Amino acid sequence: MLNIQYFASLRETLGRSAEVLALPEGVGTVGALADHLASSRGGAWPALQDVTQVLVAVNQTIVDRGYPLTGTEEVAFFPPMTGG
Amino acid sequence: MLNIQYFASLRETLGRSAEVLALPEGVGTVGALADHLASSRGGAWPALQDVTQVLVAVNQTIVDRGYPLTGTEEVAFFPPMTGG
Amino acid sequence: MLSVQEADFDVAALYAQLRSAAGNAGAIVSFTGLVREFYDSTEAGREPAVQRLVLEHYPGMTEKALLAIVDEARLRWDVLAWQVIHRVGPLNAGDQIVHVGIASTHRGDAFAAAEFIMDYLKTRAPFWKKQHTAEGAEWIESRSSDEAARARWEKR
Amino acid sequence: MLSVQEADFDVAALYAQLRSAAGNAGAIVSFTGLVREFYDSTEAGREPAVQRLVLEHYPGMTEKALLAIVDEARLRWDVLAWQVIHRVGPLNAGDQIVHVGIASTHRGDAFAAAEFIMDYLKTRAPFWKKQHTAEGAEWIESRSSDEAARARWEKR
Repeated sequence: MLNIQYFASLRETLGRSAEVLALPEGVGTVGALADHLASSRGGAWPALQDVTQVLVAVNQTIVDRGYPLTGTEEVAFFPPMTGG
Repeated sequence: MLNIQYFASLRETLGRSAEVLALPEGVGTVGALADHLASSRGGAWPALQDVTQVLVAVNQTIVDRGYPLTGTEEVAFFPPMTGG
Repeated sequence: MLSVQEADFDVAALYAQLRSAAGNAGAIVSFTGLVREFYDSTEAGREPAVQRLVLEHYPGMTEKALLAIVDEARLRWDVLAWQVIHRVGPLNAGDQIVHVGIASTHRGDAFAAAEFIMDYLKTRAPFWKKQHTAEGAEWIESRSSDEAARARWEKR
Repeated sequence: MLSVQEADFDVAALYAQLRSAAGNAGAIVSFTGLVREFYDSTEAGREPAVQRLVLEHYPGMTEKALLAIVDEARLRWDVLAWQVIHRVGPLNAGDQIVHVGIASTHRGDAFAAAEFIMDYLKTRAPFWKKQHTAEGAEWIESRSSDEAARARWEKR
């Protein structure tokens, strides 16, 4: 199963902080997962597709949208970071 | 009168830390003062003429050898600085 | 020494620890970030008074990202001892928010490593700030100047 | 705050003072220099153990030169509060020798001002170090790397 997490403004926009999800049929990359959530859920979810405003980490390392998923990863979506 | 000071290794080389001196006849610049002390005293005093190893300050500001003297200045000779 | 914590930190104690751990260091550089009363807004002319700042982070990844930044700094420069402390949760204006301490043989390395860590921390470690003012709450947007500060280290 | 003094200084108290004087600062950078046990010799391969270091200075000019360096830093960067402390007289290995503290609105200015002051202090303020080792006493020679560190600020 995928363990998906949402942080900060994105968490508020989506109204969700985390979920556990089976890898959807035909989804093989991080970008495809974002597309799937956007199209299947509608509402605020297309926000995930904005590559400049939403970063993705797989197993706690930032990755590109082409990064492959096998269905057992921790996937996190979040806005650009503002620490320090 | 000139108030002349010598610091650090130069003070030890010359065996003198300070002296008060009337501006010698014909001496109008810092460089001419160094030349005068070197030629009139001999011994270790030609060390003053080494422009890379001896810096000069007039009234507590570093100056070039061409800086003019009127006879009332505080003149300091010292090696490159090694603070911090 | 790495810590992501809600509690405040004691810069005096951190300096004493770093000096003690540093061995034969010649240089100690420390950076401390404070919550400013007025926060630069991305909208020109608006500088709402910050009454409170809340720091969110990504537990686990935050520590991992910070350690990766420190490791990169240690590859580039001579680092004899180091400290990275970052607070999370609610903070008020004037509060200490982040601390980086570096001990090195030479001052150039200590300055570079500390500044490098801060520049990467700002843009590569998963922290997010939300400011609460009289006008309401809003997430602070990332700043291009922070990304530019980080990017200049790539050229070396 | 400028001080040339024989006495040791308390970095904890200096940080507290700087934070208090800094107003709405977002960044505090501090540099502390320590006497290293082994000092780089200008002769390759020789690194005599420093047992004692004696710092000589030029009273009056030293303070004047340090203030000029700080003034230049304040022209170049946003400096909300500053401290420069330099010790003179006898020092032992591990002792604190110099401290520069800078409070600024932004971290880039705080880092730059502190490093600028240190680089100029090393080569433009009248201090001289004599080291005393088992082999005897010798004046420390100026290092071209220190002059190079200072010179790079001219290009900006």
